[in-house]
Amino acid sequence: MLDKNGIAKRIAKEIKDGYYVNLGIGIPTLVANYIPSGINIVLQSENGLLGMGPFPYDGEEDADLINAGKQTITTVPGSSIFDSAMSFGMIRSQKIDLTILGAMEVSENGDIANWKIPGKMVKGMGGAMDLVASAKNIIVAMQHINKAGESKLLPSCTLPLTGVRCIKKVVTELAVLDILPGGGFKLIERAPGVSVDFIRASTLGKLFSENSVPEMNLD
Amino acid sequence: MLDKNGIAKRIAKEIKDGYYVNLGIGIPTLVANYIPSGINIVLQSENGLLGMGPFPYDGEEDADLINAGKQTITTVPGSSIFDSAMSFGMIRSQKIDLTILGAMEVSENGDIANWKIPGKMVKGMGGAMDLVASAKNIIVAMQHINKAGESKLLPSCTLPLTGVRCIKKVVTELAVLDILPGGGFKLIERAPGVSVDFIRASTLGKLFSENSVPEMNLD
Amino acid sequence: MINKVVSNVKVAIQDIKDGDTLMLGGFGLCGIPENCIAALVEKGVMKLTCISNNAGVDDFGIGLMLQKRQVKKMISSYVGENAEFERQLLSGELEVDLIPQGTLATRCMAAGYGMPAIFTPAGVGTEVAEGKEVRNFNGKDYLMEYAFNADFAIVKAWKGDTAGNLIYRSTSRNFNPVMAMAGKVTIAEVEILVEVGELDPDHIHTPGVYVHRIFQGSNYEKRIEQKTLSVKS
Amino acid sequence: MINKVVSNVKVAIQDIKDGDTLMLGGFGLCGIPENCIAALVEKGVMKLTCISNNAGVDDFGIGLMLQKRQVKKMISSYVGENAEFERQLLSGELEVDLIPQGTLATRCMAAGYGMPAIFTPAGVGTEVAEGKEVRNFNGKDYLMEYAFNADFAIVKAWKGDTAGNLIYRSTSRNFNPVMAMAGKVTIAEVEILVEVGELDPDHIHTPGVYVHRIFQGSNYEKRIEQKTLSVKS
Repeated sequence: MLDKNGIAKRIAKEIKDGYYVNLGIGIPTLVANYIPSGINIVLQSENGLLGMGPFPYDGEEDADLINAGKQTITTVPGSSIFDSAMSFGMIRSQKIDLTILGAMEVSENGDIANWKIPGKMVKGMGGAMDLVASAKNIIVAMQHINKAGESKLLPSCTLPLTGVRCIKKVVTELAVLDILPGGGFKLIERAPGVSVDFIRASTLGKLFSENSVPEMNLD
Repeated sequence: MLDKNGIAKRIAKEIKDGYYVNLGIGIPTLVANYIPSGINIVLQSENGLLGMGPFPYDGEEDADLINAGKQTITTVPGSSIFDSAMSFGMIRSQKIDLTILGAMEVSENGDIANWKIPGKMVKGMGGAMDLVASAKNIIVAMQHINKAGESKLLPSCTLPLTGVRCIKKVVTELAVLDILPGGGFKLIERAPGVSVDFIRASTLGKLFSENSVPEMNLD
Repeated sequence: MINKVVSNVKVAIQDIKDGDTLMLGGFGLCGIPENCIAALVEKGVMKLTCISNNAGVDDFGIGLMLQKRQVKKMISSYVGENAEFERQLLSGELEVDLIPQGTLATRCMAAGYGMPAIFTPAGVGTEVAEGKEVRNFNGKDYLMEYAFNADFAIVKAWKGDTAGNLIYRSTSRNFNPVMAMAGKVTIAEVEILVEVGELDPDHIHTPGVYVHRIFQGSNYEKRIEQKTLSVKS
Repeated sequence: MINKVVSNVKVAIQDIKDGDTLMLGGFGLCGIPENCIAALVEKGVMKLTCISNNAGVDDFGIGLMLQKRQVKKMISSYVGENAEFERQLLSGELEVDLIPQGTLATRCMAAGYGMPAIFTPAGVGTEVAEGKEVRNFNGKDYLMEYAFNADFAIVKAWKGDTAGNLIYRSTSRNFNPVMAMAGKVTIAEVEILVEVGELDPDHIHTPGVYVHRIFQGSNYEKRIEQKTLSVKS
């Protein structure tokens, strides 16, 4: 079973040279720490930055330079700043190659819910609805099971949707799963030491798998 | 009867302190020479400039700095440069207080034709259609009579339209005329030495006038 | 050039009245018009509709206006990090319209660009789409969303000149330029106010034509919401 | 950062083929991609659809492509100052779609901003409106106009860096930024190509994400169409 950094590490393998990538808040942010060497990518932050760098050293933080999670950050050489309209313009026109975000629920047909729990939580969708409606390639990074022990991979979402039929891949502490074009989770890889049966028992949505499912390679 | 500079001089009196103004090609360009002193205005050029200044001195022209008529120009302190989308954005959102442009024909209900003579001339509308469809206040500067001796102030335009019901005022070598909200040209001022009868005979569209029509004051 | 300078923040906001709709620039606490918010709190103008990506934190930004119950309705994309906000929302004191962040930005831009409506795929198939026109272009569904209509846009820039030209610094730019274009009246507060001619025309983000009033702000706190640091190894 | 540099103009345009749709930046002869136009003429690619505000003059700019009959269709707002253009148009050799300048700019922007269509009042009630959807918002009629779909956008900037970030100079900016955003493939030629880190992130007009190929141009003529001067008194 993977920890958060393990999930981030596995997702980092999906990133190809030359990608522009938008990382959501939470586990997705950690992905930046595991970009393979020799791979040049650019991180977009939807508050208006291409070329996000690491967090600043103490004393070098700048209140005017934050990411979409409101964290102090730095820029890398070759970065550019733009306004919110252009930022979502480039998102809608699919200039961002890969979006990685968290979720509360994902359904077997690729729907995602991650912005609202009626009566309990009303933080808002931020840029998530724009991202999932526009991105060519969206990977969800999340726990397979919620704190109440229930599967987050469902036949259909029970929470208000963020987007429909948009998720292509889910990476959890247990597995890597593709969403099949016709619906259903296809088990691609198991986390080290996790059995197919355990993954099946943890997945409420339709699950397809080959006879033999490889373990993830995290090196 | 006024010459081109006279028309420009009369139109300049319509410009109020604090106006952003777009000047078309031809007579409208001359208006810039007659802005009353003590009046602060800003000239917009729709190719992407606010704060157009006079033509440059010889040797100081810059191929990268032109107006919408492709003439070499200068900028004044406080000018700003923007792209064509923003330029027409500010035109459509009515940030430009006054547009002055030429015309081939104006109709008594405020239609204007100035971009095409079927079978003869196909230069295109440039920014004129955007300007007339958007501007709050549009003044036409033109000759009352065309080269063939025909009135250019008509019951309805015979040439392809640039815009409908958009012109508020026409200044010609003979007169200043308002377009009435219900239709018709209202004679406001006569050019020095020009009679109401002569103006009436030169205007094919419906013409309204008071018993006494003042002469223009060009000082 | 046309001079847009007003003497201070009180003059700048003097005609904002109860029931007005305000756009307020900023993302989180970054690039917010601190001086105008403080003056609005002092003035005590009520029943405001605020269009702003976020609602500040409990004791800073728009949170200060929420504490004094000045806001009738918030139109935002993300309103976490604010307990008083959540209390007013759950008790029904505060109306909230949550909309996607790109939709928020583009509805501002639409107003500034004279476009009455725009199409976006954001929210198709979700509760955001309820009651909205859906239209298919090239096989993909889009929602039609309307341009905002705001009485005042209140923005914060880094530098500005007396003609109202604005330059923003780093990611404090965010919503400020699109809101500056969108207000019936646009009020800009700047950290540094200079004479015309001191800013490079090629590097102006908001041309002065969009700005009705500008003033030199003071005492910027520029609070950091999430101070995250790298550790020197 | 992702390196977008190609070695020269021939490599930059190598996959442009007969029948493609090209956007070409510039207003009149100001800010046109001189190097790319020369290379397209040399390459002799035919049956092009060109989206460009103007069509150059007889012996410069897109006029050079017209002389070699490389253009099947022009989509422009103003095409005066070009006798060969007029001859081809009147003889029926050249298709021409004349559209309002703001519509042209906004249809480019729409493509770059992922908006399938926009609304504009320009052309309502004129022959430009023929066959188009008219829609009334708040008592005013607007035409619905579609985003452009171009195989290549070819732009000219003043400075660029290896990551494809672009800065334009003065009014040579014009259509270049909106076209740069709109091409399926965007090719940028620049007068000065620098390393990443040499351009101020706050002053980049076109972020590199929109640019697929960049190269250092050479021998810019920058011809002036109307040299108008003030006389020293």
